[in-house]
Amino acid sequence: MMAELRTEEFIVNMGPHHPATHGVCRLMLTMNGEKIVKIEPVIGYLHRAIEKICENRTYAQCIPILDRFEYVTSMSCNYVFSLAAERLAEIEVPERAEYLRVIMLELNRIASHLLFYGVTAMDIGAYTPFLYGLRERELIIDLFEMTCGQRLTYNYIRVGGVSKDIPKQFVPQCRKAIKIIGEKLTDYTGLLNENPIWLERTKGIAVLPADLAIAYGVSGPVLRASGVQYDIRRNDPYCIYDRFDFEIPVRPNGDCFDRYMLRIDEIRQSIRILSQALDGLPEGEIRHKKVKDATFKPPAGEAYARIENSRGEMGIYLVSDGSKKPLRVKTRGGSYNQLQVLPQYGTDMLIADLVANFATLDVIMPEVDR
Amino acid sequence: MIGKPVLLAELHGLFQWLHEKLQATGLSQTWVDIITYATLGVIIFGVLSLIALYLIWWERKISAHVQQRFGPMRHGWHGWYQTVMDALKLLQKEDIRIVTRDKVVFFWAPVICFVAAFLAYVVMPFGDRLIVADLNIGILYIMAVTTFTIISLLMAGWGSNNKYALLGGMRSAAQVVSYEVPMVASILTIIIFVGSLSMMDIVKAQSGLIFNWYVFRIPFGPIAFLTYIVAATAECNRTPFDIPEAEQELVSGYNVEYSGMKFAMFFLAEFVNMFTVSAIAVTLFFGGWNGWDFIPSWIWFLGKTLIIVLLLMLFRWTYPRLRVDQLMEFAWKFLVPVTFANLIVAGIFKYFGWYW
Amino acid sequence: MTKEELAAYITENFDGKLKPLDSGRYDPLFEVEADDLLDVARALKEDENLRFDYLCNLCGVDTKEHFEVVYNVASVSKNLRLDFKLILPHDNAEVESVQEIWPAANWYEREMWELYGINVLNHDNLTRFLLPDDWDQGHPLRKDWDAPDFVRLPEGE
Amino acid sequence: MGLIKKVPLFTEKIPGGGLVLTTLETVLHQAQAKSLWYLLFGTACCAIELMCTGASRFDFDRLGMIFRATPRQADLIIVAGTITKKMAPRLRRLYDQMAEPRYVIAMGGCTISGGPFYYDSYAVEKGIDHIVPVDIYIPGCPPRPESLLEGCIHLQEKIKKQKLSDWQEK
Repeated sequence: MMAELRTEEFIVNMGPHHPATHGVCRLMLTMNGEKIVKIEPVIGYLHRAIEKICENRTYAQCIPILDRFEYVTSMSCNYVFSLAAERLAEIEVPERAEYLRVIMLELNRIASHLLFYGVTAMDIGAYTPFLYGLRERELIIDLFEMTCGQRLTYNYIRVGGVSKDIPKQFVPQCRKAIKIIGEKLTDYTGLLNENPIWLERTKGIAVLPADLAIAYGVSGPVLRASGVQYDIRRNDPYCIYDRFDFEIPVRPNGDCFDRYMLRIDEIRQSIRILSQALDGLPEGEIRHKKVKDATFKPPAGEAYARIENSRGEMGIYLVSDGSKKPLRVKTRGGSYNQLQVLPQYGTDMLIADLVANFATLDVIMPEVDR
Repeated sequence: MIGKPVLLAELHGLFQWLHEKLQATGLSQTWVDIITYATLGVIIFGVLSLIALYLIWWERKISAHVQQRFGPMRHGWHGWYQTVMDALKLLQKEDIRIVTRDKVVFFWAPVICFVAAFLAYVVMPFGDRLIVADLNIGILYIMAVTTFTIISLLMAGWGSNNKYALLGGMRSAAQVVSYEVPMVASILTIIIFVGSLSMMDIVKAQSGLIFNWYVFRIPFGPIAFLTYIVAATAECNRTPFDIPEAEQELVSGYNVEYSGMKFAMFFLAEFVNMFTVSAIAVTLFFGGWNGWDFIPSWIWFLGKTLIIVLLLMLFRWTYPRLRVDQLMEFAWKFLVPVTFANLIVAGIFKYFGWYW
Repeated sequence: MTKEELAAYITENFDGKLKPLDSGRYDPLFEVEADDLLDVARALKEDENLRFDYLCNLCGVDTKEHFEVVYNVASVSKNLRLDFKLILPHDNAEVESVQEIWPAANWYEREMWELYGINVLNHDNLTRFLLPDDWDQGHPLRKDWDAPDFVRLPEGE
Repeated sequence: MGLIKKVPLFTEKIPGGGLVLTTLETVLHQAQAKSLWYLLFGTACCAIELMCTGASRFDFDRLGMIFRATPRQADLIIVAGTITKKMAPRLRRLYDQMAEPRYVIAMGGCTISGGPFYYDSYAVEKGIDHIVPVDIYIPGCPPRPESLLEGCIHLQEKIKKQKLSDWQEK
């Protein structure tokens, strides 16, 4: 009888520098041949001590630092910090600022999902959708550049409102951009959804059960792809989202395909919100009168603000002792929990599935390392 | 023969004249043979590496236009000498000696891959009487030679002393071996109709206009062609079967540790393989260099091959990548049965003489 | 169930273990004692009309005199939000790990230990993972922390 | 003897710079400059800008630059994003793995001086020029794709003006 072939597992480093890990995440994989036995994420390669910096900055200076906390959707970072500060100081934001904020947040969500679409397709092997996704994203980047001058880290939403009003040609160009993106979505899904190779690579791969997701604090599209109807815009409403009618896309079986398709549905919902917000954009001033950047001092106290970001719940726990600088700024990102749950359900599959799974989780490293 | 050659455009007249000139110099026959085959070898090597360089540039332009961008533009009109510059740069790169016990394997892997890619052109019919040596086992020789790449990929994978390269090498060996079977089977269905293995006979059997090409020999031709093309993309490791050098999973697979000229050899060999595979497809299914006489035959051959190469390139920029086990399953559970069924039915038709 | 009803429900059901605080500006904020943290957490999760099964956030706060460990929890099915916190002395602060109740807390507690030095009891993997492996300059997020090459922003006018 | 010295001058005047007269040096450096393969190495926000520069609108491929996944085949490393103390040894190892005529572009404020994370951050390397020899610095946080392209063109000019002699002791 042939002696049992001694195969020992070997450890492969999907190291800090690896094309599939977006940024610098290192996964120590213990592998048996092609099958993955154990995943151990090693993080900290992008730990830039954002929380320590914010403790020594005034409230207006914190916002550009928090832009870099989650640089693919910096608008939501600005927004969640100003929401926390407004909850601390009980500030009422003018109508026009609220509408501008919703417009900017939804545009940023679409841009982030387009980047997700491109990078996921590239990780599973199709190079062309990456370029298509980024081509549409440039339309939105032009809109941001028109209002706040920067392509990626905007520093636009401030405590009490927004910093600058939108130029005249913003609304027509925004409508044109949404119409183009709405049409192009059919090209995107046409390119991939009927493709048998794509379906075989993503359908039924790496299923994330709902209770495991909730237990590990997973939120956002990944949670809704596992069948849990939980969207902070509906369940813990903030801003003026209750004025717009849009549904929350939910998909039942939590595999890679559902996570991918859910983000495409979310783009469609964001387009609906945007068109309603653009129609209802009122006139008026864009920032609360009393809030001056240099002298903003909220009363002592603490508040946790959380919003629905494209990668799940983004929250800031703000503690203030009444001085110009916050006492403590705890930033919570969606990718942190998604990376934490990866070793629980991501094992005993092939390395190609791990790459597909990791791509659909849409983990980016600044949210994890901060 | 098919019409009279048009002056010098039919290159075989030129070679004939040169051969007589050489004969006349009175050297002994062996020397004459050595010189002719040496010059033919150099010509084939020169022409092919130029074609391969051109194909690399062409792939970058096609991928750019598929992705709505420009591709190389600055270096020459539409960047025509971009790949020449790439090759020159790769010449100057430092040749990194990595710490590995089997340096011989690491060193010889790219050489074998490079040489194997060119060996197949001994029997390739470029045009009317434009063939280096018309062996009577032509297609069998090509099949034997193109399997050398498996050995070189395995050697590269093993020699680089790197986990990713090892994974890439193993995967490529499994893939190329399991796609060899349907490829050979689909070629056999054509050989049944031709009756001889020699490439010139295959092309002669398809002389005349389009209706004589085997690709239109319903129902065997199209099936054989499709399975052949699928197996061929797997043979030269191109998407959707580019598992060995999957950028995202294996950080470019077996050629992780190669830099400079060694990497250039792998890179060039891959494109020469692609040209070989499409040249075989043209010879077997699209009637080699047959076509109207006013265009010289070797231009017909070149044109048809470039169309097939275009097809292979478009595959790369539209399809995602298959997983390793799906790839194996597709080969053994789908391709092999289809090609063998096609082979058997073609044999029966040929035996009873029913084919039309 | 609005915020006031939730606060009222909690004060009368948890018989003094969860004392309400007024410094919470938006969601109801409570204080809990160190030793009955675990059963309060378990009760919050199992109570059928609370169902706090989703841990939003867990963080340490250093207020120069004492440490605070803050738990922000939410209930996915009941749409509720609640914060509660724990006051700990400044030197050798210790807290129970709530990992069995909310597995999400694993990395949060590990990060709190690494950056604040608040020891977490029976945590299954309390090792360093954010700072470089050869880090020997203590716990950086403390207010009184300093290091030779640590440059502070010079005070404005 | 003077003729050899003035040869590069002649080539400029001949339209299209005829290759016949140039010395070997200029040919070699032209080749190096015209095909810079950059390593896919992005850590933070600048990586997103690097992707946008590689995408359809501002295309890197026009300059003949394609991305390579392994350091062995790359001859340019664009350090895009913050380098923390934990990442510094990795960056140094990647730089050592690259084949010799290699160049480094430091993209973004964080790689030049620590950028927005200079003050109050205990984990960020203040600039990377003490880790790897840097050729081109591109300021900006994150720099626009146009400035990244301009940086690459400056690098190409620098390579073209390089002398073989100063290549040895670099």
